[in-house]
Amino acid sequence: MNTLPLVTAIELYLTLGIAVFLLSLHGLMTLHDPIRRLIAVNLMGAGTFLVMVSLARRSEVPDPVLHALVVTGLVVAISATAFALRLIIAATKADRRGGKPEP
Amino acid sequence: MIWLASLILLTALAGIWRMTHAATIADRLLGLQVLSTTGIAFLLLLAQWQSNAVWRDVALVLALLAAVITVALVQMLRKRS
Amino acid sequence: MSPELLPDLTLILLLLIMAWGALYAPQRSDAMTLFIAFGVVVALIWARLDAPDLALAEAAIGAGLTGVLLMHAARALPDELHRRNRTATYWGALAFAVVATLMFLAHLLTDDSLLNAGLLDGETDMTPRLRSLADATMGDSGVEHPVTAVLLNFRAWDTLLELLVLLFALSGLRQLFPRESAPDDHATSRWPESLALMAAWARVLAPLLVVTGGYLLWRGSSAPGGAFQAGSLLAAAAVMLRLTGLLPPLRWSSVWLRLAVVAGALFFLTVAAITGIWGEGWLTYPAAYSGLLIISIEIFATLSIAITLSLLVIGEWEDLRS
Amino acid sequence: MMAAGDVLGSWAFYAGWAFMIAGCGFFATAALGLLRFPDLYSRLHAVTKTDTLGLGLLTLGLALLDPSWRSCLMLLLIWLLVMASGAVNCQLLARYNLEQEEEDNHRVS
Repeated sequence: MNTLPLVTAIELYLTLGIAVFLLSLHGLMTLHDPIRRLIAVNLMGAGTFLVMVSLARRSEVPDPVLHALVVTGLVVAISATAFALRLIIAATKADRRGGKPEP
Repeated sequence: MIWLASLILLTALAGIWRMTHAATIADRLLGLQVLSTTGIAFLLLLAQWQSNAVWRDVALVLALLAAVITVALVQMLRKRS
Repeated sequence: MSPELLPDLTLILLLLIMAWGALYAPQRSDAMTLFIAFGVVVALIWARLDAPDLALAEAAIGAGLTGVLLMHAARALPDELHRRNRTATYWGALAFAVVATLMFLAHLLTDDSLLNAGLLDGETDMTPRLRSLADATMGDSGVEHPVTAVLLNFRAWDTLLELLVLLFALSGLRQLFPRESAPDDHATSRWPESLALMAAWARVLAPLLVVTGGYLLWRGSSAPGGAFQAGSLLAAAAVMLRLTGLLPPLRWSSVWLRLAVVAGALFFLTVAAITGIWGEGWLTYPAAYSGLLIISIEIFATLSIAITLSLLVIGEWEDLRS
Repeated sequence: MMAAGDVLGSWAFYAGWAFMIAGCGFFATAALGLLRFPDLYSRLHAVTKTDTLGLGLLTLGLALLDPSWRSCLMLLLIWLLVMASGAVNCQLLARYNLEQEEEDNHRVS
């Protein structure tokens, strides 16, 4: 009673991860607003993490190596997001000050 | 237990509907709050169901962060002038 | 289909709606709120997938700090730079995701080679072997919880690089601020006067966050939790206090702040150097001190992670350049 | 669960389940209120009921099912936290909305 029905739920989450990845990949390619693009990149990361964690869940005791990798991935994701946001702000300010606005 | 958990998650769907069909920003934050409350309830049920106390810790962290984020977002969104 | 799958299916539906909304919601603030909600649902999914460390980290980072980060940046930007989302893109996205996922599923179900290679059976391919290796040597690592042991001992390099990534992001961030303060920078960095209720509530909440962070750090050696989760809770407390005006600007000019930012990486490198020169090799802890060393590294790492994260999230000119 | 004698054990078991089901009922009503109520303030009213009563009944039921002191303490802490945070958030959101409306009126007139 206490365990996940192993195969099916994990396959579901695996597919979900791939679907989220693809959806946000499409978003990344088609969206224009920089913040939305950044959100799309973050969602792609989340999709990847979903695939990794559902792969880790295949064995009865989840795989600590993959979990640790995903924790590292979270750190990298938030650092990159913070840096990218500042870049966006700096670029917008430069546009407003002198450079021509983007077409 | 599983039916209760599913019912609670279905409540979250209402929260989502409110978030996507919101008239004001406050409505959206309200939907977020409903979602986190249901998340906490789900985690507590999961802790009992799988008899694993760690989900209660996760629920506590979620409750703390839900409180923080409403304060932070309200403060950030207030009068932008 | 068994009823066991019902919560999973609901979670999946929720997550797909969130992802959709976070990408294509008509307004940007909608998209950001839905992205925060996405973090909450992902934390629940980690709970379903038996990954408590990730659930803790995601609840603190994904559902908390990332949202504040996005909102904070969006304040400094004009409302929306481009508005060119036509309905056609929605259908395109839907068709793309559905077709590609179905193709993957078909591949998974028809191609026996994946199943034969043990992709879905577990225990037959490489990663579980890594895991059993980790389990087998864990007795020597000085802590009891496998994820912490992996993070701090077997993959010590990785944790060190994690601290360094945070440091690099912070120093990159500093470069993006001008040396001299522009007059309009001050205007964006000042928060409105906080409501009395808000300040009082922040005063209650902050000690709770700190205590919970300490609790996660303390139990990190024997159960899920650890430096990163604890650090992000502390960062959340700092961010909240800063926003409600209860904490003064952090001031990069203060030596203590800079020391706190580099403390984790510095201590880790010192330990690495000492074990490299006088011990058995880089980051091979002597068995007798292993537990103690790991705990002290965790404490310093927590401090650094907390300060760096809060600077990353709400750092302004006066925090980072003055 | 049955440690304190069969009668007490089964009593706590049934009561716990009853409380939990009642709590989930409150969650459902909150969802209904969220969907059907016309304006923000009445929706806030509906949601705050979930935070206090719904989660309260749920935690009470869970505490009856698992009466070890540690889990009870944790449940109590979470419930108090969510209740306080729900009350404060309700106030904050209402005030924020009032502020925005005032500002909008100001801008229009």
